[in-house]
Amino acid sequence: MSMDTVLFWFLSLIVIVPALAVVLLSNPVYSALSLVMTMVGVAAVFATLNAYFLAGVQLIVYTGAVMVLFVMVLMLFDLKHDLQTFSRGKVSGFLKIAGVGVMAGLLVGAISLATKKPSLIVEGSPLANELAAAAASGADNTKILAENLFLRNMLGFEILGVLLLVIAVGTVALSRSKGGTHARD
Amino acid sequence: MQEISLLLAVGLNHYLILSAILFTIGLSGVLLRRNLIVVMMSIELMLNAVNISFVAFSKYNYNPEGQVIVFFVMTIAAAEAAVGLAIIVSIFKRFKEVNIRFFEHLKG
Amino acid sequence: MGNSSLEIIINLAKTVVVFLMMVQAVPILVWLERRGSAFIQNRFGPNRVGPLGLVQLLADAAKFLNKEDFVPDKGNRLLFYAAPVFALIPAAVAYMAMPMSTPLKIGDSTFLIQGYEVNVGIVFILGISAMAVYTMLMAGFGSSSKFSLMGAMRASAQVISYELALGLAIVGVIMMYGTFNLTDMVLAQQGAFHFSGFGREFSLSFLPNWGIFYQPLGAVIFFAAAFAESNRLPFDLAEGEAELVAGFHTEYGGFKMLMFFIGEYGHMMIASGLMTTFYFGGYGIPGWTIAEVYQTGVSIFGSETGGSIFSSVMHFLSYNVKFAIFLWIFIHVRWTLPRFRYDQLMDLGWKTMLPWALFNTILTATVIFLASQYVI
Amino acid sequence: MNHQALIAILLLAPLVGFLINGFRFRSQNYIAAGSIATSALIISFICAVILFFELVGMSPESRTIKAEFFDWIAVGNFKVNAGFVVDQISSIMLLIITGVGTLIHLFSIGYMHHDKGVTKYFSYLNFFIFNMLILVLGDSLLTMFVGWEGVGLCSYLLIGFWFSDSAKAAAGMKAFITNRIGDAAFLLGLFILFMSFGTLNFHELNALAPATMEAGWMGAVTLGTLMLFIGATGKSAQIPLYVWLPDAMAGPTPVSALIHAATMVTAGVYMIIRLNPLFVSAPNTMMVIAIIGAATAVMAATIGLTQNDIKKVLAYSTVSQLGYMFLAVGVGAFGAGMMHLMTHAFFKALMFLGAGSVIHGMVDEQDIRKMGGLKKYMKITHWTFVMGWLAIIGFPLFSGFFSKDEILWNAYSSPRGHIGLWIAGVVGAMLTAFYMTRLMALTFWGKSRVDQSVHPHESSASMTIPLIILAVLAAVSGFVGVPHVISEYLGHIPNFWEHWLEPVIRKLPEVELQSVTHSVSEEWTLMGTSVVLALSSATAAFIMYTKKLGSADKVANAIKPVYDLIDNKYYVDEFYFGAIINPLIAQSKKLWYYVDVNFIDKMTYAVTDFTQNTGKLVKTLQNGNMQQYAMYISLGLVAVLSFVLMR
Repeated sequence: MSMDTVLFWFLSLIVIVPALAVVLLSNPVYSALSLVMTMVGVAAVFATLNAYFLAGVQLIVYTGAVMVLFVMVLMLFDLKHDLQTFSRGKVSGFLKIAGVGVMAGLLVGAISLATKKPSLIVEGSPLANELAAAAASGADNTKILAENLFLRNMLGFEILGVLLLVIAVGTVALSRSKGGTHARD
Repeated sequence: MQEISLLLAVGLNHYLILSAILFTIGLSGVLLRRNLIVVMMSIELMLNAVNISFVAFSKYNYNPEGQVIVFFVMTIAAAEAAVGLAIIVSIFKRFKEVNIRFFEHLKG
Repeated sequence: MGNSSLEIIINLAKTVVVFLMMVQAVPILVWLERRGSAFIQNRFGPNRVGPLGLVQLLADAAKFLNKEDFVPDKGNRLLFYAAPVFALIPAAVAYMAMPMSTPLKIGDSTFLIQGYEVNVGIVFILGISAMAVYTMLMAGFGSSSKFSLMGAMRASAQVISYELALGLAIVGVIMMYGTFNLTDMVLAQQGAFHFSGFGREFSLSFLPNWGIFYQPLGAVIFFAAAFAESNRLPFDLAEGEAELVAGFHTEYGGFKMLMFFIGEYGHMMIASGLMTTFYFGGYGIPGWTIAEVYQTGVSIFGSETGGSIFSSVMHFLSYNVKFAIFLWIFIHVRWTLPRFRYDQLMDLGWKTMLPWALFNTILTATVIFLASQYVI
Repeated sequence: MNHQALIAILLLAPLVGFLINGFRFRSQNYIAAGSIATSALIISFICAVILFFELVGMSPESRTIKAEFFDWIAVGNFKVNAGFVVDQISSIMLLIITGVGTLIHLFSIGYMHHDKGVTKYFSYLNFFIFNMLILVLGDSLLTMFVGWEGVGLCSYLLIGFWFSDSAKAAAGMKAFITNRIGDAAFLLGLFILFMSFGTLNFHELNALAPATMEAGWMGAVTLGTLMLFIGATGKSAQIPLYVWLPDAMAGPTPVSALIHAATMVTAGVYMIIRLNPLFVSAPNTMMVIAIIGAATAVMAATIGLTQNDIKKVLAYSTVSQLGYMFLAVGVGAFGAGMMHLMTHAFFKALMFLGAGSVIHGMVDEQDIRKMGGLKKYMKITHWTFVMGWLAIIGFPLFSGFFSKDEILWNAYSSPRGHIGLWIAGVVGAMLTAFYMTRLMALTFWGKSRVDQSVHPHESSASMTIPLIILAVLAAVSGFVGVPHVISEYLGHIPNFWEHWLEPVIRKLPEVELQSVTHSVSEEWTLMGTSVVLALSSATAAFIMYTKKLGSADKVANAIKPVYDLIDNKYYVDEFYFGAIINPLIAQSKKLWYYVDVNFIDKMTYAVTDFTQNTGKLVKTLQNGNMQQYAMYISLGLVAVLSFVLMR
């Protein structure tokens, strides 16, 4: 049993148990903190997949910013009265649970069917050899990622920048109170 | 032997199944929870699930595009969270609750 | 982790040692802070228990352990207990990635003088230390106290805001060295001040090749943002005694309080360590390159192992001297500067430091590009 | 400056003027609107003059300037460029359009200054010029068709310019609908020609024109050209589609001068001249054109005798003169037709503007029975009008004399001419002389019958200056094409006109085959006959309407049935209504009441009811519950996944 195998099983536990907690716990603050745990676990999974930079970014962006926002908002709301945890409706509830269950089964089935074929792993990326070399030597592939991001996906990157600007402005517009920052709403 | 090798030899499908499980958990959260914020968190869960499969494909296919996509997904997820939370705050200000049924008012 | 079981065991033990080192530095720092503040503000510090009050800390520890361990009635017990634990972990985990000296080579085995090496060290440390926010939020929410919650809100907003400036300030360093790896950065700062660009070689023999000379603006921004990140004066709005009693740890006492203390000092240490590594040559000794130190060691002890040990010890000392200087600056600033008002804090973060950090990034990128493309 | 840029400026200047005025159409500043529009035209005119002299500088065979701006349509083999060509024919048209257009714009500043929609008016005028230039310059039938439709649109807009008056709006619609009939035929002609020749480019079409004459009626060339000619009858107001032009006088008078006398209505003639090699190959078409031209010339002239509206008289006169032009091109005298087009543009624009000046001076009075003796109030208008009058009745040495004489001579002498055509032409000329003299006499001469409340006055300088310039042109422009027989007595003035147009006009093949030559004396005889007859007719009219005022009524009573027939314009409108329009409306109503209401409406209602009911049903699915939407999505995902897996 190699180190990677142990890590994988451990990490899948770290990822899945808090994920279940997110959905099942009725206190949203616990849900949020469980989700943080999941995010950290996902970051670790990224690291086991040689995506060290992405693991760091996952930590910074998700746990450091997105989830902090969630937790802050939750704590600000401070929901005193009990909120119904799950939605009602016998037919739709059954449909939802059944749908999710069937889908889970189908997904797993699809994956196990598909991975039996070797065609799921394809060669042919222009940077494949570099990446393979990096993976083989255990070296960092951040540089390859950067080359891909800034040379081949420049347009997407720029569009994302514009999107972020729009989002920033839109969020400020959405959440500001009427009459400026210091006015009471 | 089959079971043991399944346990020991971790490969692409292990990661994919992990991703699928995470995705399904997130989906069930979206479908079933009433708290808007938890619904949004479940969406984040689904996005993370997809990210795992992207990175796994990236590693096993030696294709860096997968990681680039994950980078994009993260950015969009952050943006989505910001806007979504802003909307939720507005709804909370109006109804003093974040039950998802208040979102029905947005259908117009 | 290592090739042989011995190496694995030693490496595991090493992480424990580094963690303990960090924890044990805290009492010293507390003593230093109290003595220092006493000198700076002309008042009595610890001076009764033991020589120079050195044993005061032990007395304090005994007091902390014996104090009543109470929980607020309306509070959330789980979060209330979890918060101090989480205060400790991110700081410790992040600090362990800091390179403190040259690797120790004994026979075929190599031991790094750091908890573990991470390839994307900067990103790792930033990501881990970002998790410290949860501590404050958990503590604030779990206490079920208005002061705590407000303190937590302020703290988290402040940390998120300054993380931007901090990150952007580091981007300049990353672009300059072209790596995320902290050890590589330290190695890049060896020797005398020299660089090549515009088709020429520039060098100044009397200056060390430190990052501060390339990134002065970035260094200033980073240092200021690091103060804010570690919630210390002049940015300690989260626990401003005059306004919020003690901020997020108002309801804490005893050993849990101590853990918050350790966490806070841990962040200070991370900031000092990063400052040293990015801008002041890391464990490098000015005017004495690693190879020279190693050769000296070899000539003194007559063996390669001896040289390696000599090099590690010397560099460890060098690192700790720089590290201590920055820690002292942290303490000194705390007892000399007044606290910001909250809106001033936000203005400084968003309207002053962020634009300057952006400017620094753009400037660095432009200069690096021009230097590689054009010949003067 | 290269030619491409020149042509671009020439075309774009009116368009820019149109856009500027069009965007500020609420403005009532007539000076600004007028000066913008007029200066746009002046720019175009300068470009046209430069282009003309560029052509003059070239050798006669290569007098062509081409400009291609972009590929307009490219479908399979069918390719049309936005190409424009300036050659001998279109350069003359350019000068007429931009020159006369400029003068009329200038006139309009004075004429329209009290109108509320003056800016809109000028923007329409500029847009008209732009379309007319495209029509003239286009190097293919399709490009021409764009301009053809564009001028139709502008004509409609300007006829119905005072659309609050329902009669005027109806006149606009009449013009538009009548033109549609012609345009449909024009399009058919386009299709036929494209089918048989595979191109619509003028140059290529002319080159492909068969050398042998096509007999019969169903040949591609004959049918195509015939269809094109029907299109031309619509645009150029020939029998049977002339009815719109007299009604078009509802528009402002300068519009009548520009569009319905000088430029647009001559588009049909221009088109035929452009394609003259093709038309020459279809003798039957030529015959139809000549006969219809002659018939129109006579018929319109007779109607002109009885009209009392000053503009209506001029309108019928225009129809009649256009008939002459078609007569000319019908007998193969393309040069003469072109020349008459030019001289007519000058003198008819002059007379319309003069009429406008009179109307303006009489405060919108158009009935000539309420005028008379205006000579002493409007000296400039009168004398310029006299120039136009002399030109149109063919008084020797005035412009109309040369062109009309050339047409009549060709109608007789051309291998495709006939003595009957000549007689019709002469009768038309007599009638023209009569009604024009009547118009002059009733308007300017004799005793004043002006209402006491009206004080006639001379118009402002911006109106009289164009009149003077046009009067000079109307008087002397005929000298560009002096016939040989006359030039011998005038110091051998060379016939510029013939030399200019010679390379682009296809000679009738019969000319080379037949050896019949016409003697000089024959020409003199015919010329003398027509002039003497016209002048005596004019004298008779002068006497009838100035000296013996009652005599006209007596004559009318004596031939009462004929007079009534003519006075009612041969009942053509009534015929069209009775035979075509009313039955059409009745049938349409039947279709409406039975087919539309019972079948089509029910079908559409069924469709809408179905949609509505389905919508109501499906609406319940969209209840705003986000989680239900998510459920639909996931169920869909399940369905797709299971399909993929079970397949």
